[in-house]
Amino acid sequence: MREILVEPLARVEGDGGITIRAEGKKVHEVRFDILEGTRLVETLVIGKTPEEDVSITCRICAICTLSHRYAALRGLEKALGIEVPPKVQALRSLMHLGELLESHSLHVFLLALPDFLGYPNAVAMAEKYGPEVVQALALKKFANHVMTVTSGRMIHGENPTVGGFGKYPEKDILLDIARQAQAMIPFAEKAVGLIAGLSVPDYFEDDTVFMCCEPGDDGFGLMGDRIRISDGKVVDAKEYRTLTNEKFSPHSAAKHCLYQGKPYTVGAIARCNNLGERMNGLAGKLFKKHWNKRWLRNPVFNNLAQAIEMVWALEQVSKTVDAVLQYPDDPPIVKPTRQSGEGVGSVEAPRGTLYHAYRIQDGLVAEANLIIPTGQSLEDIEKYMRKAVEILLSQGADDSAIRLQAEIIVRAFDPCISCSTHMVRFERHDPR
Amino acid sequence: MERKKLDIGLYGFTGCNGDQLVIIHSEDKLLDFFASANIRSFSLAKSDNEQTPLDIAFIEGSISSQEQVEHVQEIRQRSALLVAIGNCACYGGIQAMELGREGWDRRFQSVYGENFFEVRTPIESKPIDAFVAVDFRLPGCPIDADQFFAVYSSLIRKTKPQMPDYPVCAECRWRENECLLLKGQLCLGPLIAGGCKAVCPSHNLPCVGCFGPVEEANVSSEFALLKEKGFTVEEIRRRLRIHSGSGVLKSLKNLFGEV
Amino acid sequence: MSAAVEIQNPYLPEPYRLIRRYPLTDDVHFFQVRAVDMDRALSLKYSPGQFMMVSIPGIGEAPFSISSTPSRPGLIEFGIRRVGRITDQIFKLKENSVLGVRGPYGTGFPVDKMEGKNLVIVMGGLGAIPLRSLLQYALDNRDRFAHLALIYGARTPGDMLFRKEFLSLMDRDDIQCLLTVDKDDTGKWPGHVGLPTVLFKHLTNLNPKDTNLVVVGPPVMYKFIVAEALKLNIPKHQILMSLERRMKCGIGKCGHCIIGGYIYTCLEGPTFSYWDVTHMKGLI
Amino acid sequence: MRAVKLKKSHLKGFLTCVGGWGELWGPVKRNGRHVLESIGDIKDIDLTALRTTLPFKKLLFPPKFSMFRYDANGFQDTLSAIPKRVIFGLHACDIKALCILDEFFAKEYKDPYYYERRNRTAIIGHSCIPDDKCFCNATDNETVTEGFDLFLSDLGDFYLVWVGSSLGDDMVRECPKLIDTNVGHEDLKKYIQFQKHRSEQFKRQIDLTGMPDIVELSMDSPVWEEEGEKCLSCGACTIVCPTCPCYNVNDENDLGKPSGERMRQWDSCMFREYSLVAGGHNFREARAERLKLRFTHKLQSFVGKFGKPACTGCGRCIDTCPVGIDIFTMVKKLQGEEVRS
Repeated sequence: MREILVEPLARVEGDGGITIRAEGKKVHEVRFDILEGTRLVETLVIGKTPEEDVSITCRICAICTLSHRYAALRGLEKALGIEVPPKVQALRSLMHLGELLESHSLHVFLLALPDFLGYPNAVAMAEKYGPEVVQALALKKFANHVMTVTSGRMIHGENPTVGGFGKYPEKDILLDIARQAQAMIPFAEKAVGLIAGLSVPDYFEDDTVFMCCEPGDDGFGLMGDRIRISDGKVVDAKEYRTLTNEKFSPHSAAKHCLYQGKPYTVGAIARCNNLGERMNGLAGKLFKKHWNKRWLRNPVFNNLAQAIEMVWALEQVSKTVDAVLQYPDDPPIVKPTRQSGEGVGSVEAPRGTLYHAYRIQDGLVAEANLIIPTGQSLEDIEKYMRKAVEILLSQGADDSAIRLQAEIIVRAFDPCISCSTHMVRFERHDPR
Repeated sequence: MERKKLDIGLYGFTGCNGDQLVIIHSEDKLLDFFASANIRSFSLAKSDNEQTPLDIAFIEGSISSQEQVEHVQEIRQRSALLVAIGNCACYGGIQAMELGREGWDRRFQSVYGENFFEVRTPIESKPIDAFVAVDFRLPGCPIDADQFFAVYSSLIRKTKPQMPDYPVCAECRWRENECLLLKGQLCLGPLIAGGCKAVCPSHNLPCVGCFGPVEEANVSSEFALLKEKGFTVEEIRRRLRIHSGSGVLKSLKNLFGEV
Repeated sequence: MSAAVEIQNPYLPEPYRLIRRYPLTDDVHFFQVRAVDMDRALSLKYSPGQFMMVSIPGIGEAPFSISSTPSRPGLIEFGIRRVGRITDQIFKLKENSVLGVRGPYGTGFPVDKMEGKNLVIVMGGLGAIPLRSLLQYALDNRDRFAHLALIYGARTPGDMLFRKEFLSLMDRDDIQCLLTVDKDDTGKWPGHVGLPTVLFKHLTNLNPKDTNLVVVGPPVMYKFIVAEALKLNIPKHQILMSLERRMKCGIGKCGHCIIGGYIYTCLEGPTFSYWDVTHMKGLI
Repeated sequence: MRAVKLKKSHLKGFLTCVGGWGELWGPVKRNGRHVLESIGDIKDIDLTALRTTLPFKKLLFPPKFSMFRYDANGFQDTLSAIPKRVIFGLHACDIKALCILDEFFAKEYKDPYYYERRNRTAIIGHSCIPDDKCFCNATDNETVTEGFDLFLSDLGDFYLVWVGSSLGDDMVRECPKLIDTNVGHEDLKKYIQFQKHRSEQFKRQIDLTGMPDIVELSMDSPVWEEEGEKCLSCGACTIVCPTCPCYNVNDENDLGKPSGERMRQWDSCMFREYSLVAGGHNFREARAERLKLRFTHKLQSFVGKFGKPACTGCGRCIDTCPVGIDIFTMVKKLQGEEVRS
């Protein structure tokens, strides 16, 4: 038995690994293990106030803390009959853009790119691509700044709260953010070109289904109450259970999801495949230039999708700042109109659709169900990996080649940033 | 005076990895940080990690599986100093919240049913010091970057770092905020260690307690005050327990009895 | 552009060189330092009972009583017990290294007023550090004092600071040297065994009005020694002591050493009379 | 003392003019609170501001600042030019506090950090009408005659401007078109009427007569214990107090280098660590002991030393303490009155 173990896969929101078991050219098992300790967050929020829930659930993840916060707020506000004013909506969009930029810049530049360029990490890459690395770090720093300004701190900021914001950012700071975003667009455009120039392996391509929020208004966006599926259906997010069908998998602390019994993919590539046509401006041009039908069958294009989304987000920042500033400051926080109710919040986290579903009873959380993006892509991650391993084995590839390809596939899904830096630890067992 | 660089390692257990991310997000300090010591292991930031003896191990996250217990014990064995960073490592974090309703087993079942894991043996989440000796704690959810680098600089000089001895309220006054307790809000500021720069009250939001208790919290006075403002003991306890993993409650019990 | 700074900065430590160091006991070491600037070293004036602020860059600063006597100028000596972050670092210093020192600060013992009178010096534990300064001063100016007596109580012979130095005084006839330990495991201890209070009976008959008694030791000691001194009818303002407080500046600004509402120990102390103590709350 | 007049409509022009001397600071409303801020646009100044959350002391010794740098070669003074500032809008109580601090930081060893800033700061006071928390009438701080460069009293459509220093005189002379030097009997009558009206507005009645003795004789009073049990040790009272100068010192190292800065940061006698000495003994372990220190300092010892209490009656502690331990209630309680805080 040949066994390729990738453990620790450092982390996928913590602790993960890859297990490949094969005998000769026959693949026994290809697993993406989620080894993260269980936190039982859904049970922790029971009996808590909506504000307390938000403060707890955002802490599921430090990278997509604001997506969790946003999804929770939307779910809870629906349940409580809260309509937030347009200024709050605009500022939430801004914080969400900040997070998308933070997460994508980290993944694309620091984690994915070094692999393709043949470097072990971004620091080593700096030798040849010094200015690019510096600018990538500047972009990430800017994104962190947007998160800090809108949410209160870089990670787990409490400022976005049920019904609005504790405090609106200063006008001058927002205008500066808009200015900085504009200044970063040329670099982001250059990055799209750089990534588009990388060769994407094609031997494991396969069909799948893509899902993302339908932002409505014919635009590209990161949030919506309906879910658009690549099979043409548009489903109300309230039906999320029929879309995701969570199931337990014994090697994973995160549950696996299947749509109509089949694996599906969420994230930047899903958004671009489903909605990319709607992008306008420079992002729209870049999308039209680089999109092709292989995107529908190859998850590695997710890197390029993320790069294009960064251009989109940077273009969006200044528009969103204008929208924030267009409205007066008051009222900062809208009160609930009812104390009991149900609501589902669905937003696009950087790595895909995130659902927070709540039932509130007498002002306290009575039931909660949270479905995270990585769980939804897990079946596809394993499907593509398995296919790749089967083909590579049949071609007689050695362990290191298999390891690299498995890494590229898992990393492309961006299951959660840091995992990609050093996912494979090799343990070779000689065939008996 | 040139000192020999120390060997350090950073590790993440159960949590959101926000504390390590705070370090990685400190772009301006990152190069100095990597130059300041031999960073033998930092899986979030680099790939060539080594399992060597360490002068200091920084540990994020709580312990929530049997495998993690063994791993943290192994790190302890090869580390001269072990520093818990972040609320999860120091106090257990949200996942170690005492709920007072039902046991962990039942909650585990309600999420995972009768299923069992092949790859891990989950246990109820606990802070690091439930399994190994912890030499120093840097609390926060997440940790404050400035505080981390100050503490880190002291530790690599082999001296005990200075930590704030005052509650969030002091930092809140320094920032010229209005006292939210006086506005009738359920703010935990007086009980919670400073270090966060009073970030939540500075946004008109009550302190949620994510830095854990200040050494000398006057719990009975805070309870009396909040009761006077119309909050029930149940509400106050619930709020206090959110970021107060079992570790916090242990210290508060010492001060006040049951909370 | 930048205007010249008009005021000299009293917070800035001066460079001092560590000349010698050796252990007095396991956790108390002797440190002899001298200002790097020789003019400064030789012109430095202080009186017994004063203290200096010692800085370790990157760690901090703390007050230490001067243990040497101004009658032997040039060198400053400290006895330092290893108790915390700053002293940990001081203990790592090697001879010839440079450290930051500023001062002297505080009000020392009123030696001018004490001259011509009997002097009884009572030390316990670390109290020997500041009182060695006074003792050496009195010995160097022996003719200016009438009867001179030393009482020192330590836990064991090994705990006695400056043991050899003090034992050698037992042979002298110009000082009554009464050394005692709580417990002697060595069996070779030439001095007394028992509490220092019992040694008072050995004191030469002194006219209390012409006697100053100076006591420095652990907090518990004051009560008992003062009681003995009062039994001897020594006036309260002639019973003197030196007190320990937290200090961050040494110059009456940071507030940590404040007692009784507005007494800055660093300025008006650390030496006080028992009369001060009786009417100032919280002194001991 | 010389007095001149300034029409209210000329205030903006006048402040623009004195702004040429240094950076203008004044009270503005932020988030429902008055705070002293650097003024970009003069119309942001809120003339109705009574007490700013933090007093002016934040400008003369900031909550945290670097004292000097150190590196492998020793200690380097970094005391350098501090910007010139004009602080507008201090009230009589603030200016009294300033006088107390001036004296405190000058005594024995002159504090260069304070004086480098103080010497570059001009003070333009502004009259006020007391609210329900003010009691400067009891601390004898209703009016000031020193400690300012100019002091503006609001007399309806004009200000009576006391010129308190040679710098103040220069400032007035620099804007001759805005200043009316002709102060007549009618103007003074108006001023006296204003002062009388102001005196009648105090809602808190408190008598500090004999406080030093009362404090001295109350050392064993159960009041300290009672209040100590309530105290949250948050330090808010000392942070907002215009006469509290205590600080702590910490070295902050540059990351991975032998260099760094010695930082000075506000401290509070309400904090546990304040009286803790190396080795672990705490001279004020009990909160009651810390309260005793604070109130003895403000109401007794300071009087003995300087002939006046270290409390200016500004009302900030009343406005700030979440559990109602402030100078006012403590005085009342020590005087034996029942106070509901």
